[in-house]
Amino acid sequence: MSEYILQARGLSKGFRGFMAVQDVDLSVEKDSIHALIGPNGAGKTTCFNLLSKFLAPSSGSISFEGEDITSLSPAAVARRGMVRSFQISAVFGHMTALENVRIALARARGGNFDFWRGERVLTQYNDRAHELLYDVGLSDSVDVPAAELSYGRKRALEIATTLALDPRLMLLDEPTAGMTESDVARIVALIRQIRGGRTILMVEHNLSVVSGLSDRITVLARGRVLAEGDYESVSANEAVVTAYLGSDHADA
Amino acid sequence: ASKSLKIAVISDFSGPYRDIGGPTSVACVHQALADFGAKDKGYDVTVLQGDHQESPAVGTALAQRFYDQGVDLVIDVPNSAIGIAIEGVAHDKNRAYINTNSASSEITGKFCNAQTVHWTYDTYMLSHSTGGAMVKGGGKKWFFITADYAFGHLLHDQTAAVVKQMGGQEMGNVNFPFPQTTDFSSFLIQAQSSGADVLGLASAGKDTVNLVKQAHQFGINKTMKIAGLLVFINDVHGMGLDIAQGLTLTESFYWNMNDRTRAFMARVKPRTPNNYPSMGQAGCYSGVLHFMKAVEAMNNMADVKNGAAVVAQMKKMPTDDDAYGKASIREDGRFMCNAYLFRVKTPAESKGPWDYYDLLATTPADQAFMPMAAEGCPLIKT
Amino acid sequence: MMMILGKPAPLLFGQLLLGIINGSFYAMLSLGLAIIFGLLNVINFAHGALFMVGAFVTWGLLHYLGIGFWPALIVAPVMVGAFGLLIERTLIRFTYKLDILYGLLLTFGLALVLEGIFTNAFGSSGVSYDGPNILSGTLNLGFMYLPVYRAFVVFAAIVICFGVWFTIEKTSLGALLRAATENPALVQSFGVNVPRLISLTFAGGVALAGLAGVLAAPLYSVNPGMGTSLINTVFAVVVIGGMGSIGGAILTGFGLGIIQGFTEVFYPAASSVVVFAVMAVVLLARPAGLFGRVA
Amino acid sequence: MFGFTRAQAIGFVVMLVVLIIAPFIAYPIFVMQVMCFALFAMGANLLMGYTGLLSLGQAAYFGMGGYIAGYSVQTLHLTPEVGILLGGLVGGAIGVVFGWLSIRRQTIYFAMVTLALAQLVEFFAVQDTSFTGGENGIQNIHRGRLFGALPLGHDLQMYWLVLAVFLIGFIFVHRVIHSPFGQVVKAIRENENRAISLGYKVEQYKWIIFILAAVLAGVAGAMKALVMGIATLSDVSNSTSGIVVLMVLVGGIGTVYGPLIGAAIIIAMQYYLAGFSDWVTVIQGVIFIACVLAFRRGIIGELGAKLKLSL
Amino acid sequence: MLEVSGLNAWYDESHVLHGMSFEVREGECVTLLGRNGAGKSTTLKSIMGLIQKRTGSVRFRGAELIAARPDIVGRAGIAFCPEDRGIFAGLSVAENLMLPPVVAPGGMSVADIHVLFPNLAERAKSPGTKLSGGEQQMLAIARILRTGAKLLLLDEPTEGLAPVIVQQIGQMIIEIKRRGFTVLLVEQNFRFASKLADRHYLVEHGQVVDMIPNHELPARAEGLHRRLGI
Ligand SMILES: Nc1ncnc2c1ncn2[C@@H]1O[C@H](COP(=O)(O)OP(=O)(O)OP(=O)(O)O)[C@@H](O)[C@H]1O
Ligand SMILES: Nc1ncnc2c1ncn2[C@@H]1O[C@H](COP(=O)(O)OP(=O)(O)OP(=O)(O)O)[C@@H](O)[C@H]1O
Ligand SMILES: [Mg+2]
Ligand SMILES: [Mg+2]
Repeated sequence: MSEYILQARGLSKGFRGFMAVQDVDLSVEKDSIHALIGPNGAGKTTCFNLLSKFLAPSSGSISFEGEDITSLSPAAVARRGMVRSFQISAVFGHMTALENVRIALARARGGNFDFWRGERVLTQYNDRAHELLYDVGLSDSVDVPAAELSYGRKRALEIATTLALDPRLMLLDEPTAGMTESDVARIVALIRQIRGGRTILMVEHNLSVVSGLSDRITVLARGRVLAEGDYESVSANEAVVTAYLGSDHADA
Repeated sequence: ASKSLKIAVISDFSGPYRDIGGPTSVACVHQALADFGAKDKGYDVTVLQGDHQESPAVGTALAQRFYDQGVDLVIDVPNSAIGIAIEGVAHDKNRAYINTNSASSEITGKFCNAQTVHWTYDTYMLSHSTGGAMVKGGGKKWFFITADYAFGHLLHDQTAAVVKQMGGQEMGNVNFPFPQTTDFSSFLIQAQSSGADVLGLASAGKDTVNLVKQAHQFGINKTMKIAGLLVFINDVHGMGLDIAQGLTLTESFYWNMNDRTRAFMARVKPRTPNNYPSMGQAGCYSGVLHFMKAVEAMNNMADVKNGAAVVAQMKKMPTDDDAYGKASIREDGRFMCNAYLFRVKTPAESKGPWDYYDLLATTPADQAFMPMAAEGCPLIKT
Repeated sequence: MMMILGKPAPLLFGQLLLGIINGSFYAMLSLGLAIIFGLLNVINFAHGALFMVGAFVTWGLLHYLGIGFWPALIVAPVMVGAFGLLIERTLIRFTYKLDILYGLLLTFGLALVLEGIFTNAFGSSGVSYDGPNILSGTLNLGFMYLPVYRAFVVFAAIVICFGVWFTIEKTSLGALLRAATENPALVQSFGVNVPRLISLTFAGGVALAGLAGVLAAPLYSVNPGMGTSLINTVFAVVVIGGMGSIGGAILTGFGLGIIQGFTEVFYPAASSVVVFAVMAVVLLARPAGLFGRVA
Repeated sequence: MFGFTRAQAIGFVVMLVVLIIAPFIAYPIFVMQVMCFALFAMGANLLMGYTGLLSLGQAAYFGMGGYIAGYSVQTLHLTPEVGILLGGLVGGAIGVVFGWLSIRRQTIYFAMVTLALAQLVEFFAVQDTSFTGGENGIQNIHRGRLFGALPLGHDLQMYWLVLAVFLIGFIFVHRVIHSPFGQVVKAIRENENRAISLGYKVEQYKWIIFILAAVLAGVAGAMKALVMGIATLSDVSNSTSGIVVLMVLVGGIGTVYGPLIGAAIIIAMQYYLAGFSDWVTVIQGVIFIACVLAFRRGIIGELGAKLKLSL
Repeated sequence: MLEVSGLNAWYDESHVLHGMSFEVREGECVTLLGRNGAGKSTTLKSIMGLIQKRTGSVRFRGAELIAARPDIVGRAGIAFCPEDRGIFAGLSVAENLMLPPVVAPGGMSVADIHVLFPNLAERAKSPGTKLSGGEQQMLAIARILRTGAKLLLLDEPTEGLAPVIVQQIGQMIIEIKRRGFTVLLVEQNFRFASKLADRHYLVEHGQVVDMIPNHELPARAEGLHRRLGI
């Protein structure tokens, strides 16, 4: 019997009367890759914001590993092992790629209010950081300030940073958006490689990624769950085809 | 060898009190040196100037530096907080200090010391002259508008005491925040509805100017007499006679009083053509002249570096000059001059540029200032 | 006499009215500031100084050219606006690409320069200016005498505020201005001459300060420091209203005028700090001011 | 050592040598004042330069530090080092409260909350004259004896104390910036949401920096009160808050030596422009304008950019 | 219609474009393909005059635009949809849509646009940046369709869009081509591009290294894949 790592019940969020997410139930199985897809504006990012607590839900409850996290702060949720990435790239621009990853690695160590200590403490993370950067194909940009990386490489860096926290549940918002297909392939491979012992919930428009990776798919439309199931069943669903996939998705 | 001296004018050169101190004070110092004949008598006097920028911190730092550079006398210093701060510095460095432009009567009171002379005016004198004379003239019911800081409170408290003592009555008082207030209409209508017949303005500079101007707009000058507790001729000039007419105020010097003052004015005018000296600036003239006389009398340049000695010498000698006539310096460092109550002329009465005042009353020096026994000056053994 | 909270009722009515009058100055001044702030992202510290310049120009027009109040109401703001155009072209525009702090530093320096020059030229006690004759005199309102000129100021302020608010919030020119603040390069690539638009906007904001200066000249002592004393309050108004919110600045201007008016009766010593107390409370409760858009 | 780069280490040696000979060449009180303000500005720089928080209310801690030092030395007859310590403590204590209130606000709103709170402190200072002496301030504060033994009355004696405190502060600030904690703070400034999503309690980081800046301001204010012998209203006023921001900007925001140079320039302006009297404000204004147009990274920032060094 | 030759561009010190040369003819749809960081976006920005330091030649309908300010380029009839979309937060969706001034007749009407992108009609009053990522992309494209500019520079218009919308945008591009617009497209989505474009330029390290007419694509697909790393 599989167990659920994340469960949301009756999640809703309205913005000034406009319901972006409405009564969404979502259960993510442990160690699975779960995809959240849907048309633009369906409420996927909003859902992510709710789950990671960047937004407070209008109603509904969220539990992570069996504990209720509905009222926790975003930082606290992250500390519990549920870490997100952002749809619009979010890197620390003036810090090098290495420093970006190190910041995440250092967090995993604990406190960090040690303002009296030397910076050199951080060098202990260099090896692990190099590994992670290698994994996402950024070995050649270790000392490049993140702001100067091209768009696709920023995304890769973001994934490396997220991985550094060794999260049990990763929320990835369009991890491959804007990447060349070679990079997409690398990310897909990476996600496969890291999935051991990890659960991944991702939003993705690239159907080849979705079909290739996901164990289970939830389709959102207009803030509600439209369908749920594996890729076969979802892509065969009439409503999903009209709302999202479009008529010629077969050759996508 | 030439006898060299340094005099520093610490004043406001860039802010709100520039017109009552600043360049005109410097002009008056130069005039005093010229009238004394410093050069002919073999003195090489350097006049320095410093802008305290209305900050006690800057003022103290300036005074410390000036004294450390060998300045023998600091003079002027409008703004009581700075005036008092520098008094402490003068004491620490044991150098002479003549304050001609701070109002606080505490300069010769609790802060009093052997290095300091307080020239021209103080809050006690202003309140007794303006307050006392007006009550005598029938203005019994007073309403005060007070700048909410030490100077304003002192001026208000002392005037209110005089008014009461003379049989008058305080109908009310409002403290307005200093220096942020520009609109006084609210306080003015409180005054208007208080039933008082004299409006006492315990404020200075632009606040007083604004108060008088706005009182005029509300027609208060028609129903009440307005007493400016500290108004200088330069402020009147800024208001214009149209608005200032009828205002009652006290100064200890007015250029158009008598032949001697007019002679002084004629000499100093080329140095300050657009701004006639008020009492504080004339005090710089009078004070420096007397200082030079004291130095001359001591006839020992080494002793001049001993501020207490110079000031002691100044106290020993009576003063006499064109601006203030004959006067003296009391043991506590108080310069004893007469206080004159003036009424501002109407535009029609004014005969020429800066012809602004009519003399109403004179309070002789011995009544104008606080008796030494009441002051609490540590120099005075009681 | 009727008493409210221990104060005579007529006095309180009077204060309400005076609060509105003061509020109209706050509103008018903060308007220009909010435009320059909201649209150019420049914290114009020289706004108070330009207000002062407006008042002096009014005085100068009368004194040197014999131009009276009514023509000055048009001429002075145009002159101040032209001056604004000049400083925008020669100084301010270099700060757009920089952190907001640099604009603040530059305009602060500019304020010092203007103030210093005027102090040297006209002395610190300032000059006097009388309002137009037809607006002299007072109205008897029963509970107080209201100078006609002040009534005129309120009227003028309301007209000006509404006009500006409408232009910025409801016209396509306003939309263009708002867009140009966010991403000037992109708007420019749409074919809009953004640098010119920005210059004119700055000039417009400055002209508003000049206009307030004209209106203030007959009321207050015209002296070089007259702007500095107002500027802090006016900043507070803009912030409480919500940065860049034109409507917010207007409403807050009037509101704060009234609050200050009442403080002057009940606790006069606190009447200037009350603005900051209100600001602290508002910002603690609402992160982006009363009417600000949350970033 | 302490995470100095090579250039910074050379800078440190130069600074040390200059500060050791300075009192024999320049006016010691001037140099002491510069160091006090430099300490103050270093705190502000922690906030502005490294955390991206512009505070317009630093004078509250500086001024209160001065009052406490003045009061404890003059009225309570405590020794000067206790006065300085108390100054730092009280500055920090106010910082704890004000920081907690303001830290959740962003950008200019943060600046305005700090400004407003500082205005309330100033109001308190004006009203409660028994403690602060109103706008006369606390006058003629005597420096007393360090640890009750070493006299500080002479300017040179005081100088070494000020230098020591300044150097401790300088190294401390540098250490903070280059600590793991400092890295996180830098990350927060770069992208706050991302830092949160990594699990950092962003507000606590900002709060700590805020408090550190307040402590530095308190210490600086206390020391300044002892140096100048006076603690006044102008020290808690918003113009002082403005001046410290100017110092940071003129010297170079986010640089190690910027605050020191900025403080030196601004204090020198106050000192040496005082003689120009009539034109003081105009000259000051022109200097600020020139700074923005010609040295927008501040003096040290521009120098660093020219030499391609971080100074 | 557009001739780019020897175009160089720099970000501060770093030299990004090294002599780009290509041309776009009236009524064509041309794509720039290339890896991340090859300089595609930079090329579009340089054409618009949005890169400060640039040399070479950009001729549009015979007029030299290399030194022109962006507003001059815009007025000349070139419209740009940036990769970060450039939606204005301070403006509502409707205001965003109506913002760019019309520079020439022949643009789409608002009604047409609302048919094409129904979301925009629905959310017309909400602040621009409160739209979802995809909605913002639609708005960014819709915005420049109104202006009547004849040459559209689209930087990755399909990034982050749902497949249905991608199809719609594809059809829309075909439609506007039919109406006589010319399109210069930067795309990662190779399959998408191949359905629309007449010709492809391959960009590497700030230079055009190859030009492939669309009909030759199947034949040369393998080489291309190798170069693009697909
Ligand atoms: N802060 C907000 N205020 C108002 N409306 C919002 C806000 N955030 C999102 N919305 C609206 O909620 C809806 C859902 O947005 P969301 O970003 O979750 O979509 P999405 O599914 O992630 O779409 P995409 O695939 O395009 O990124 C959209 O219509 C958007 O306009
Ligand atoms: N603002 C900038 N400052 C410095 N370098 C930059 C900047 N923007 C881009 N670059 C660099 O310029 C080069 C070209 O970038 P450009 O954005 O044109 O690439 P692209 O082909 O559009 O890539 P992508 O497919 O990732 O969008 C890259 O190496 C990038 O790192
Ligand atoms: Mg999304
Ligand atoms: Mg690109």
